Amino acid sequence: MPELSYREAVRDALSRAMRDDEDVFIMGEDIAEMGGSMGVTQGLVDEFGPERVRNTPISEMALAGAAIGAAMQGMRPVAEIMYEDFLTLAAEQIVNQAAKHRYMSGGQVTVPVTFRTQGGAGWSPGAQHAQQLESWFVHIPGLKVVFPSTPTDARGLLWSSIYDDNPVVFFEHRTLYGIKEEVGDELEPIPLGQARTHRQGEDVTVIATGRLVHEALAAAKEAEEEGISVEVVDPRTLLPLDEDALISSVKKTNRCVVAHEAVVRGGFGAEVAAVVQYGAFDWLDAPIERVGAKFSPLPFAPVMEDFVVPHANDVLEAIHRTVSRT
Amino acid sequence: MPELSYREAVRDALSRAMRDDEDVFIMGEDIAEMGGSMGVTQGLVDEFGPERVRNTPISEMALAGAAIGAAMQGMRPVAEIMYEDFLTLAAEQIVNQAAKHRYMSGGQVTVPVTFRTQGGAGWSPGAQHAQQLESWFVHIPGLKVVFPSTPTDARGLLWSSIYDDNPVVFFEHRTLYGIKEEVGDELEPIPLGQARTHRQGEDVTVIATGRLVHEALAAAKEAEEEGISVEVVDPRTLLPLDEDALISSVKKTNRCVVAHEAVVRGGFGAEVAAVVQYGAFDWLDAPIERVGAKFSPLPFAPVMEDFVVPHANDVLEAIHRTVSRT
Amino acid sequence: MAKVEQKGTLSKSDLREFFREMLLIRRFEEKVEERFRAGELPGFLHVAIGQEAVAVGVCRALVEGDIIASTHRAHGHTLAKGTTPNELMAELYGKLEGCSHGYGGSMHLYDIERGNIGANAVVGGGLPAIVGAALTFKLRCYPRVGVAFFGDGATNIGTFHEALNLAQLWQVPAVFVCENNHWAESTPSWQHMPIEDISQRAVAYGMKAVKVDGQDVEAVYKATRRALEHARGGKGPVFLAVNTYRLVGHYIGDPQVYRSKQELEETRATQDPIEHLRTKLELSGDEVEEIDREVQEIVDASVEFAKNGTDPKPEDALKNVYA
Amino acid sequence: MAKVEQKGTLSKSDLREFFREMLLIRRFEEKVEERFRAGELPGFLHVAIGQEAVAVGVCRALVEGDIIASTHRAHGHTLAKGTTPNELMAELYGKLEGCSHGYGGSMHLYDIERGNIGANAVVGGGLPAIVGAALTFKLRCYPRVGVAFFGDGATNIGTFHEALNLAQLWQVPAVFVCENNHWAESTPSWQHMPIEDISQRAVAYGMKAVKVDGQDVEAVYKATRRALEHARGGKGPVFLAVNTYRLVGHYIGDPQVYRSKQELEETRATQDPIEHLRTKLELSGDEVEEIDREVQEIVDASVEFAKNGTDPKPEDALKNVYA
Ligand SMILES: Cc1ncc(C[n+]2csc(CCOP(=O)(O)OP(=O)(O)O)c2C)c(N)n1
Ligand SMILES: Cc1ncc(C[n+]2csc(CCOP(=O)(O)OP(=O)(O)O)c2C)c(N)n1
Ligand SMILES: [Mg+2]
Ligand SMILES: [Mg+2]
Repeated sequence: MPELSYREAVRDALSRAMRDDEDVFIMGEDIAEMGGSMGVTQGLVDEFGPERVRNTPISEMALAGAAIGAAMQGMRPVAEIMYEDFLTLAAEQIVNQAAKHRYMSGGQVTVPVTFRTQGGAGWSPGAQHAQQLESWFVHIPGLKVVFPSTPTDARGLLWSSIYDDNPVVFFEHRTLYGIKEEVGDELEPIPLGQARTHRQGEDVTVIATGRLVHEALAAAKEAEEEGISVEVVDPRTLLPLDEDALISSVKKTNRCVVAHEAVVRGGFGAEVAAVVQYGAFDWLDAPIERVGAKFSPLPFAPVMEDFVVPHANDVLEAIHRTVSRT
Repeated sequence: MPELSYREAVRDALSRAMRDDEDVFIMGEDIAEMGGSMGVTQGLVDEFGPERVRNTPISEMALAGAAIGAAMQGMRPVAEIMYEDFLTLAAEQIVNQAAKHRYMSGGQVTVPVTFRTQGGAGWSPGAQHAQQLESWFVHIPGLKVVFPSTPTDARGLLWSSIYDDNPVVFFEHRTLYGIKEEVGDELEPIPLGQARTHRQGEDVTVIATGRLVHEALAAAKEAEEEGISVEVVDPRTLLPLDEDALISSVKKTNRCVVAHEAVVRGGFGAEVAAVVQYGAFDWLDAPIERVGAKFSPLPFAPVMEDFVVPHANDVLEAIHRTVSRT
Repeated sequence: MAKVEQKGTLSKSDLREFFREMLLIRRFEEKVEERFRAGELPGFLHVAIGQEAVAVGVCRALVEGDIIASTHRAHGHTLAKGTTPNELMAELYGKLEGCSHGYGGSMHLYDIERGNIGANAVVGGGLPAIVGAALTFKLRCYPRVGVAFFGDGATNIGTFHEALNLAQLWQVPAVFVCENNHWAESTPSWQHMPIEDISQRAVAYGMKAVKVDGQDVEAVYKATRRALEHARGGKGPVFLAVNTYRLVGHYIGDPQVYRSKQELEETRATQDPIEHLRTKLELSGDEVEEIDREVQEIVDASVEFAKNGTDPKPEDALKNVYA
Repeated sequence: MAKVEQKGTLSKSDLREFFREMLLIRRFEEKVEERFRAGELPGFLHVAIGQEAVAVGVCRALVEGDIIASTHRAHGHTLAKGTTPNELMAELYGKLEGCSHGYGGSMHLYDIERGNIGANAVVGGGLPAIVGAALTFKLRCYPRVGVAFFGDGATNIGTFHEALNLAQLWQVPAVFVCENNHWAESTPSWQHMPIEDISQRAVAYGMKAVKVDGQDVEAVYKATRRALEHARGGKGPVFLAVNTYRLVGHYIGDPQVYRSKQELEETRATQDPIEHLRTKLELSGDEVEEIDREVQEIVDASVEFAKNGTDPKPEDALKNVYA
């Protein structure tokens, strides 16, 4: 069984898809020789050439839109938006075009495009290079939204995203690129829309995404030592959302913490809280706790950045708050 | 006491501010002779001239950004984004620039800009001219987000937005422009961050925004005839959010419905539900109901559009669901 | 609509055919105005009265497989690209028989089979897709061209810049048809654009630019043919700067407070492309009347067809969100 | 940094002052590289080694009240605009004494008092604000000019297009300084831009464009002065196409797999603006050494200052979100 990093897992899905299928190609800023700003696409231009591993100019609207146009003609492009923050530039194309062409045409056309992007704090890039904006896209009918937290998930979900006939916004987390895991020789596609339970537990469910899955697992381990049994569930696909998995876990544990790196206010955790309080109302023994970034842009100085973004201890404190409620 | 329509109320705030203060000016596409696509700024160019009522080219990024730059030099610009859907084009400037300059500079600068925009369905413009995207901006620290539902609120809140030293995204609802109300001769500024209780009630709280405030009031009237007493609260300012007002209302009624025109999934109602379940957990007798657009882009054909967006009867049904829970 | 055989010179009968099509578009849009004012048509409508020669001249030059992307002012393009008046009118009535099956409306007219990848209600919104489509044609060695329509106002938006830049950089087979009607809604060109000669926009990309009189359908046809040849031949995209006039309001119901009645009347009197062609073809009153009767019948029939069409069920709104 | 008196010709001592400042920027950035590699500096850093003549030539031409907006590659601009090395270094160390008080970092350097309205980590992100600032100057009849720095790569983004278009349309006093270093990260100009002469971008707006050798500080200074005069005199904005070279990686740590060692070495050997000026001024080894010692001391002192600076408290993160 090979061991792959999250970065390599993404690359593996891309290269397998490109090897299997002439319709798949990738495009983005500096993805060729440089392998993208995170090295994810390193080496791919050597294997597939510059026509299928296309460096683009700094034109987020046009690169997103060109991918959409190619997808409408039957290709399966994967467009990389270098930083999540720059989704704000591609937003019109993703939201008004990709998400709506099928609908506005009354079903005449499919738009099988994948937008890969990455973000996340923890390395002091400042306020314009580490935002987490996944919740914006969860609000847009016509899109699918994926956010893997492990190499296996990244590989299997990216494959499924590429082969999904709908536009997918695929979020990677910058600080996860280095984490490693053994994965099968064969790539196992993971269906979009299925949550993954990382850890069974009895006392509280932590629903976490991205980097916070790992923080939640660390918190769960600490909690276990204190005698609190924590279930950790990662929705993985944020849209469509596997509501059943989340609700049934909470029906079992009766308590719920939602955790992500994005700002709490208006974040994906709000949607999860709204869904869970609705679906598991009679089972809940305590209010749903939300863990996420504090309410500020991301500051530069590491002590401040560290304070703003959530860590395992924030999840643990939320676990404590919820179990102490009677 | 003059009677003003919602449209005139917005105009009144703009013209009073411009009359009082040389620093205030307005800019946007077709706002001069044409008075904007909704006629809101009609006549203003005659009074204030084309330097202060500036037609811009179709350049949402540059017009938003120029307003930001002028604000940083001490002006108080009001920039109009013709349709909310086009906020997707101005998003980079609003989110990465306006919201963050003060923070990234460590407090050296203020950005007293107001972005006015409007949207809303009910007239079959199709999928790219009637989205409601207010929840995106509620997720962005550094911004304030305002969404008035009445002429009085529109006037008083727009004034406060213009004179707030922070960037404000000010949402108007297209179908409300015609509604009329008596307002005072004097413009009474309404502080940002204060909810308004439109109607006292005992059995259930409906927290509604924009057009849905009126639908909620209609539903409340019907419910009353059935013997259900409904309190209707409009947050008016979505960011900062008057959590106390919402929570204390629900603590009184023990039941809560959240209603807006935007798509339910990932909408502002999710945030409200998350806040209310947290703050009023022990008081809630039923899960919080969410009312909003069904999960699709906006369709063209009126019968479908009407089906997708929520109306008074949707609010009423939600009220029924919540009161029938035991 | 039968395709005129592709050729450099146009016979009188070809031009007669063009005349017929332009008149059909005109009568169709007049009917749309009428039905809108009668309260029968929902939504937000923009007609292109005065710009018919652009739609017809460009689309007649296309061959099977070529595609277009259009704008908020899309009826003419759509008809000229082959969508039947029935399907178009049914769409405007919000019927399942419409070219977007009632999901799109006037600003979102699609006809994928006939090569219309969509009218776009976001100014500039459709341009990048044309670049991507044309890239696909290039990668797959299809001898096809992607054509984007847009207005003078659209040249101010970033999407335009990025799309043309990318098209030229990647040398894709695309033609960018700028319908310069000198207005963006109520804003005159001089107030939204710092240059007079719109073809200068192309210099920033080193893109081949061609200027053409948009009120002369033959000129448009010929310029488009050359542009298509250039693009199809792998020589890169072309910017077609078409000078034209909108002889009506920006949208149906526009009181046009921003332009004088006199200016409007003068323009109408001198810049009607249908009048121009009639004069050129020396069509007699009788001939015109006959053609007119014929196209009017088609238009009337389309209204009949549309009114008899099927309303979607409310729940249909939840279809087609995902594939 | 003392302001050189505004004049058309530069004396030898003016140029010596320029030399000193360019060397200070060079040594400052070398120190930044060193401290970053030593693990002392957080974040994401881009140095402008090779481009010092642009920063100094442009900023020395400015007068009190003029403002700049900068990019991700902002250290040189910031120093040249008058922020002290101490305040800049303290910012890079994330200290309260930093020019952005530890909130900004290398890509977000502000110094409002000294007319730096912010470095921007979004390519093109700062351009519209310069248009709005310059509009304010115009509306208030202030004799001030707004200057935006950006790279060749930035000319591909929609924000650039919209901002320049608007600036020209509104005839605001702005100067757009394009530092064409022929690369956007790993992407060479020919791969991201369909034209060779970047000044052609300005044709699309009818904007006055001036080309200048960015490795010659005197040329940059003079061209900027003329551009400022033009803009300040109400004649409209100017596009300054500056040809320059980045002699190092895109970011600190960039292995530069995308360009050959040989190309890099050749460029370094022939395109060092500090070497050029040294030769022109015929500075002796001793003279250079003396200046070098002086600026090195300033740089070393800035590191001392920064290290002794105050760390923000974690909770300070919640300040300055709102006014
Ligand atoms: C991005 C965007 N901004 C604003 C609008 C509103 N709008 C619709 S049409 C139009 C004017 C377009 O002018 P032009 O491109 O010249 O086309 P024309 O209407 O003259 O055919 C505007 C501003 C829009 N649809 N999209
Ligand atoms: C909108 C946006 N897209 C991508 C990036 C990532 N990025 C940072 S610098 C850069 C290259 C900029 O090239 P250029 O404008 O020539 O400036 P230079 O780095 O050469 O000084 C890129 C792509 C960004 N910061 N902003
Ligand atoms: Mg026009
Ligand atoms: Mg460069």
